[in-house]
Amino acid sequence: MTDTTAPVSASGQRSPLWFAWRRFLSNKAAVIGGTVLGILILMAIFAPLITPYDPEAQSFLTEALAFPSATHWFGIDNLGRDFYSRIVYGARVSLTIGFTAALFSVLVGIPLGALAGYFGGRIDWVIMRIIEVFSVVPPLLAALLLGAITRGGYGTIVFIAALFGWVQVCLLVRAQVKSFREKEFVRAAQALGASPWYIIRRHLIPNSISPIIIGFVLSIPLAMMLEASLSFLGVGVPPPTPTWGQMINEGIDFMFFYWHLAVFPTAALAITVLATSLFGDGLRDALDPTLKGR
Amino acid sequence: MIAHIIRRILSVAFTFIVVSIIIFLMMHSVPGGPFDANDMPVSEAVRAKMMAQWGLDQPLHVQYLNYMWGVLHLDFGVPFQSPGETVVELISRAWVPSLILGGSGVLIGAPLGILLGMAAALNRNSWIDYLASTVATLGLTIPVFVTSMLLILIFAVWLNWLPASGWPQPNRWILPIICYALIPLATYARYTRSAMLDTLNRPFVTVLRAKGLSERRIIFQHVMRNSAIPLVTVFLPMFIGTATGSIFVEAMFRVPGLGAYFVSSIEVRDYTLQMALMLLITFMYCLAYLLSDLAYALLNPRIRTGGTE
Amino acid sequence: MPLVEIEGLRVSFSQYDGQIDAVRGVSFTVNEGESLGIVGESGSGKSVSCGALLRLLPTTAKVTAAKMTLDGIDVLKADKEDLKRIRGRSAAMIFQDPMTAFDPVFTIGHQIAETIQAHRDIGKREALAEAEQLLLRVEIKNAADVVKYYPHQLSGGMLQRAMIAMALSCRPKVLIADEPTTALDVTIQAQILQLIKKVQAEFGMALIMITHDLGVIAETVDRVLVMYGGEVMEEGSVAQIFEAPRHDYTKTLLASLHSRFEPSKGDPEAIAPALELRGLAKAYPIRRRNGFRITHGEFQAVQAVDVVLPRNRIVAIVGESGSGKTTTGLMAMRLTEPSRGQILVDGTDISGLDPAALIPFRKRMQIVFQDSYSALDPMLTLTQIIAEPLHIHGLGTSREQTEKALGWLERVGLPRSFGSRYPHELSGGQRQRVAIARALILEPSVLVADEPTSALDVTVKAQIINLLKKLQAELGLSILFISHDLSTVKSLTDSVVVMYRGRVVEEGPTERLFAEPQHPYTRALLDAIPATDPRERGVRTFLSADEIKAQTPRFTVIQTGAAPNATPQLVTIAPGHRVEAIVTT
Amino acid sequence: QTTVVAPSGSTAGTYMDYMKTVYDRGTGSELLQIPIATFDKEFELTPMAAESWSQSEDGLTWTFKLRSGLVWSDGEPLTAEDFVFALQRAATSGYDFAWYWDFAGGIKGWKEVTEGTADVSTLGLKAVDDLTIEVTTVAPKPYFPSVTSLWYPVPKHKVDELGDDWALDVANIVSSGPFEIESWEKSNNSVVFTKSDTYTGPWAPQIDRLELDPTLNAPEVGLPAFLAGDADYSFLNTGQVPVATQRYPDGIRKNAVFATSYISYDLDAAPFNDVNVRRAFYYAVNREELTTTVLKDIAIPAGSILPPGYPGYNPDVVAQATFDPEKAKQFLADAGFPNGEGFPEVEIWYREEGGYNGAIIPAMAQYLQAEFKEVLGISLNIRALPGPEWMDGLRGKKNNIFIAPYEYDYLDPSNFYGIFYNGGRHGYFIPEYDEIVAKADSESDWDTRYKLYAEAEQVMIDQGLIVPLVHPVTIAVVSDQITGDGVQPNSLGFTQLDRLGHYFFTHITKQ
Ligand SMILES: Nc1ncnc2c1ncn2[C@@H]1O[C@H](COP(=O)(O)OP(=O)(O)OP(=O)(O)O)[C@@H](O)[C@H]1O
Ligand SMILES: Nc1ncnc2c1ncn2[C@@H]1O[C@H](COP(=O)(O)OP(=O)(O)OP(=O)(O)O)[C@@H](O)[C@H]1O
Ligand SMILES: [Mg+2]
Ligand SMILES: [Mg+2]
Repeated sequence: MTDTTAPVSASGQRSPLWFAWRRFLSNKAAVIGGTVLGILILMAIFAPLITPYDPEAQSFLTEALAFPSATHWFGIDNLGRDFYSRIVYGARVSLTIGFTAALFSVLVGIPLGALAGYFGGRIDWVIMRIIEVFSVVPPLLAALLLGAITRGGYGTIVFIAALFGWVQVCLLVRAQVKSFREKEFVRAAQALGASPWYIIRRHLIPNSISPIIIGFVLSIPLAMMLEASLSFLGVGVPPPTPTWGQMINEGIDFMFFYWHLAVFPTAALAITVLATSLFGDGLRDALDPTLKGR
Repeated sequence: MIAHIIRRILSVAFTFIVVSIIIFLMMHSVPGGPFDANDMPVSEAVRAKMMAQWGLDQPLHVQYLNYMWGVLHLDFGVPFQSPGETVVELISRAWVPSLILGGSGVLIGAPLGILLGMAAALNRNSWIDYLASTVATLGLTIPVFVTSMLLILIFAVWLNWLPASGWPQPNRWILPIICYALIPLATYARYTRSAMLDTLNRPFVTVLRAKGLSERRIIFQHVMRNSAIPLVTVFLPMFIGTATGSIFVEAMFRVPGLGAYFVSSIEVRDYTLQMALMLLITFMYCLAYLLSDLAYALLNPRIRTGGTE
Repeated sequence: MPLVEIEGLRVSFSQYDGQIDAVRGVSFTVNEGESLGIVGESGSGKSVSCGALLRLLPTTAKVTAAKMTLDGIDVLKADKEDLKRIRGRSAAMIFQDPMTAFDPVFTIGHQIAETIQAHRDIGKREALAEAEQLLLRVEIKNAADVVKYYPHQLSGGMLQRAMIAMALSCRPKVLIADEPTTALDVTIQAQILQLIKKVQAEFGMALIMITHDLGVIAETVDRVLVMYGGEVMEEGSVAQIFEAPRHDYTKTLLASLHSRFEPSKGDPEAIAPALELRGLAKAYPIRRRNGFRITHGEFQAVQAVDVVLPRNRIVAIVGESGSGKTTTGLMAMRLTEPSRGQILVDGTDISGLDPAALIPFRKRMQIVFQDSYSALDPMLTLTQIIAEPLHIHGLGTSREQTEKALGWLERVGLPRSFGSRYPHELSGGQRQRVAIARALILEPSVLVADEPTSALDVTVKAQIINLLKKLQAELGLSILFISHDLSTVKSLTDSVVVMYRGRVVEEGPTERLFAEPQHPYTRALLDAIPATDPRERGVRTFLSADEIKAQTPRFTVIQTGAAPNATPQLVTIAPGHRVEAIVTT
Repeated sequence: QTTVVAPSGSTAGTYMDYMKTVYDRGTGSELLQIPIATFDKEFELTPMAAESWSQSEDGLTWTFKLRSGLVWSDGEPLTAEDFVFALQRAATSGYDFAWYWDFAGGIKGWKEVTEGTADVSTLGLKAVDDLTIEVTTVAPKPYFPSVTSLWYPVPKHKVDELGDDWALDVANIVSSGPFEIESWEKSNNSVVFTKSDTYTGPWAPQIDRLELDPTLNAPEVGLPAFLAGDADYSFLNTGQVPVATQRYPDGIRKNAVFATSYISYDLDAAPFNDVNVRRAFYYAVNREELTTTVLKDIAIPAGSILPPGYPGYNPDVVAQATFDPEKAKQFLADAGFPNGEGFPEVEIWYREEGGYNGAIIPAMAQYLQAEFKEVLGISLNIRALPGPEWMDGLRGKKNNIFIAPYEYDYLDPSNFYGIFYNGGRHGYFIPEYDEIVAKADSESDWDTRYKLYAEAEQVMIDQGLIVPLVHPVTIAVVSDQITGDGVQPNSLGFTQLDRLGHYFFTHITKQ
């Protein structure tokens, strides 16, 4: 029985977060992912402090394309810029694009999904049609078109990633809310006179936490990948702002010999995405108190 | 069931029309037109003449209705880029390589992905599992153009086993197909793994074990079948999804497919082709969703036998 | 040599935060043809012990035993071949929840046939024929059709039987039945138990019956094992356990079986009703598929019922599963919109009020849901759950709310330290108590309690009922007590409403109704109550719907004062005692 | 049978007809036809369809005598009429290269006809007989013969039959040049040519088949294909030079393209309506550093709009284009922006394209960005636009600063100066400049002409009309199987490869 399983701490109240934290810590992959992600974020924030050189200054033109060395950890790019500094600064753009898109998709996806799932009927119909519209148009093509209209750039990429990212979250939340709407704890809240918004906010959304996290975590790499793809097609973030997508794209031109120009940004992107998904999985498991030690 | 199908078809048709309007409007809000000069100005008189010739001087809604009216008769117009043929001819010509690549990519990638996902689910938290998720994540995070380049460097340039690029000879298909296959492989590995784990956790699996069925039979008959149902819904859309992947793979491997037209039709404002391509993709997606919906219903006895989900 | 021999079985599960010792040194034996009952509170390790016997535990389980043999095979060392022999052939298992025990994508026939084929070398067709025979054996009348059905097309009771058929298909030497009847209502439960006994005798199997229902034990087994906290407390023959329990836990268990409560005081007629349902009916629209055609119709879940709940009284609603009890309760709470009828709360009709106008009534009326598991939000801690009503109505600061919630936690008999737990960390009984605490924290005047004790073992059940009784006295509560547990109803309530197929077929003061049931359905229901004494076992007869209809009581105009009518109507035959009957001249 | 596989052309092409469209032409459409004249690798003008030409006394009329015996690949004779028809059609049907015949050719009545105000018969073009063409120009054009290097015949008999569509389908395409078409893959505009059987003009091909594949143009794709033996030469990007040099030390070829990248402005819009600002930019570019680092191997400094080796190239003009940060700062301060303070953020637009421009411009733009920031304290944003949009921006003055590339169309200084003449490409109207250029264009004494052009460029420098940046260099690796004059460097050390297609593809052999 549970009495024998969980030690009843003498201090009385355990905070739910404390418990989530415990669960999170015991998931090694998630901790590693989280740590890496944390480091990446810190690196992005404190980029000026940890980079020896200005990422946009072409201070080493005479040594352009130099291979990694003790002074230039990741080498120098074709424009004489310290590549390590550029990678670190690139994290700023990629992470911002990823997280803004993810955040936006969650901000739009959750309410819409909850609305559709809770009220059903006409609202659901309308939202489902909107979702259908978004799911039959490939984001990349839409991005190309939008990029042509707006002439590309940072804003466009974030916008497009967000525009297409919310669909997944919305669908997941909708399905979850739909299945929970009939649960008796929702009825119980209704019996207590709670308003629909209260129920959505306090019961349905927290119970959708795992699809929300899945959606959130999935839309981050999607946005980052979109940035890379669009850079390849020439609608990316304009230079000299260092972005990983742009660097990868330029890097493949040099892949024959100056491998570092392609390898480092690709690795940075892959590591970030990997860390994010490990972290996300762990977070989901940790935040869901019903998942026991699996 | 029939009512269900009809309802689905209606809603798909609705979506299709909405999307076509959105695309049409977006297409025409891109600044510039198809007959803008490339380097030096074309005289205004000539430009006007050409616009009139293509019917671009009419109001937008008229152009839209004209176009869609044509579409209803399967007439998608003549591409500005290649006026010697119709859009339909152009697409059916350029589609062949894309279809071969995309098709074999999915057909090879999906089963491999499923196998990988199965192996991962059955050996949860073992090295196979970690390998599978690493492969899946890398497959999804490393941009196709980087993998393409890597494959070319390794197999064509360094090892000299395969030709670097090009199209007609089937041995040139190998590398691009591998590139194509990576994405379905990664996606399927992911989906399969989680679908399998979900199924394995269901109580009936314990019951099957308790009945003394062999583990092989449990996995291959019961667990697979149950996990396949959710997978059905991603199979077809993924197939269509390869269409946009073709932009990169085809560019890197010099494949004369449809991919380049996606980009060029937007770049040179080839309205007819652009619209046709977008409609094609939209239509395929609609069809794919519809079919997977039906396949889902057919595979799932709960729906097939008239119960409700 | 005994068929099953277990000595010093220990099972522990490894988890994030350490390990759980689910079973700590259990030993028992079962001989051929013998029936062993295992009782014990929820979570005491009953299922885990049997799972270990068939090696069905997840990989997180660590199993050790001094000795564990099944049919002569050392289970812990069994290889693939041995396992195949153990599972199905030596021992078969009937699982707790039949709804989830079948693979949803294969037909029932296929699943039984494949079991047969796994153990015997016969063809598919013969296996299917045998499956059909087996289904007939477990009294599924339309077996030929059922073979081709998918699990979702069967009702819970049928699935349970199909499950038994499947377990029997390989002619096991020992049948392990893990709470085969918890999910069923009394009449079906009684049928299933009888069935198990029958086939056991027929096949000469040994039986391990796991349950927390002492009545089931009394009905079916020879020997009893009492478990508590992963250990065996006591073992002995049924008679010995029931008559001379030695262990304290066993004693409380048995004591709770015979508890009685003070009847409520005061004359019911004199008090204004707290809740009155007038002609309340509910029809659900249904779609029927006939090939490709869909026909729309209505399903009368509840047909115009009148129920009166006097102040400070407890009224029971009993009846077979699906008879509309829950629907009536939900309508009374306006959680399900009634199709017709009125709901009077302290004389005010609330059936037409809008959500805003309902709020004051929502504070006065509360409901405890049938399924305590889904009635608690799994993402909230107990404190949050119990404080929720205060939170919704904005009563007090959040600190006060928490304090009050903790207070109620204590009142329902749970330690304050449970406040930060989550529902899934509780046992069923604990969850029920939390649900009750939440319903009572606003100190309502009316409580609809929908099967508050269905999933509980006897000790906890007794606790909860005590609590309700106490609160009724303290708060002046009126309770609509929905249940199919008739022994509880008998000991707790003041009057009883019997529902059958959406209608009220009989209603009357508890004592009178139990003593002189008039309607055939009421009699069938009372007859199905499992014995509380092993000596009272006997063979029962079950009535079909047609038989019940045929036996509708007849009264004369003189007896009832009602107009004669060939269709059954509710007639009053004694003060407060009404029954559905045909009135003849 | 020898087949040469070469990167060439652009991946999108509509008509296999140079005289219908230049920018959307099918790959190699010019190789299929014989021009009046063309250049050899030393940039000597060589008669092709013409046998000889002569200029009238007043300098306004040119007479071209065609070779006899030239035929179309379907056997029809190639006549003067086909050449005249080519230009008549170009003047009336929206030829995207029509401006060339106006400002370079200066053909009488051209402008009026293209604008639809005059009839095509008024054009200064006449087929005197089957082998004689007469061209009348508005002013004396001493360099007119070199302009004819882009004058190809159009098969009038085919156009009469099929209209413009004759050039859409391999079955209908006829050729007059050294090659015939075998197949045309429209998805990527690659073509297969074969040696023509009917061609009797100069420079007969020495190879049997020629595959021109635009998808090989991008060095990232071309080099792997080359290394795997799928292409006979490939262009290189900076990153590839070391590998290629290491593997094929003898196969590396360089070509200083007669092209220039320069900065141009909207002269009417702030802040570039101030000559001091423009001059500041002129002095703020360190061309030396740019071409030794960022554009190593792929560009050389440009001090003039004219590339070295080009007729009229003037070292005195070039010498003025120095990197002088102090002067640059001074000019900026004079314009009211000391150290760039108060200078608005500007966005420089460049055209997205492949080829050598694609290799140098993006990198150069970023270099300039950093340079202007450092020297002038100015923030420059970069935007890449597809061709038509960039052009639209330039023409419609939708932006105020551009990076513009230009490659010669015919070998005369008037070609480069013409792009700023009387509006021209950039909408520059500088009366002083126009006057000198007009004079120079029609001057028949070559020394005087060059002097006048130098004066005109001085006006450009003084007014800061442009900032010449670099002249691109293409660098390629050629398989050792390809031999012949075509792959031998010229006297300046450059190998033209497909830039002089007629010469190159007819002067190579394959082992
Ligand atoms: N897979 C598991 N992982 C961790 N703990 C488990 C697992 N399965 C069972 N337990 C724990 O083992 C203990 C015994 O469980 P078991 O299922 O045997 O109880 P039971 O006596 O059958 O109760 P019930 O009457 O509720 O079915 C419980 O405390 C339960 O929480
Ligand atoms: N939403 C609904 N739609 C259609 N039919 C319903 C719905 N809810 C309940 N029913 C039907 O109404 C009848 C009464 O259901 P109800 O839940 O009230 O039964 P009950 O007496 O509480 O049964 P149990 O003892 O099993 O809890 C059942 O036959 C049920 O199938
Ligand atoms: Mg159990
Ligand atoms: Mg109920």
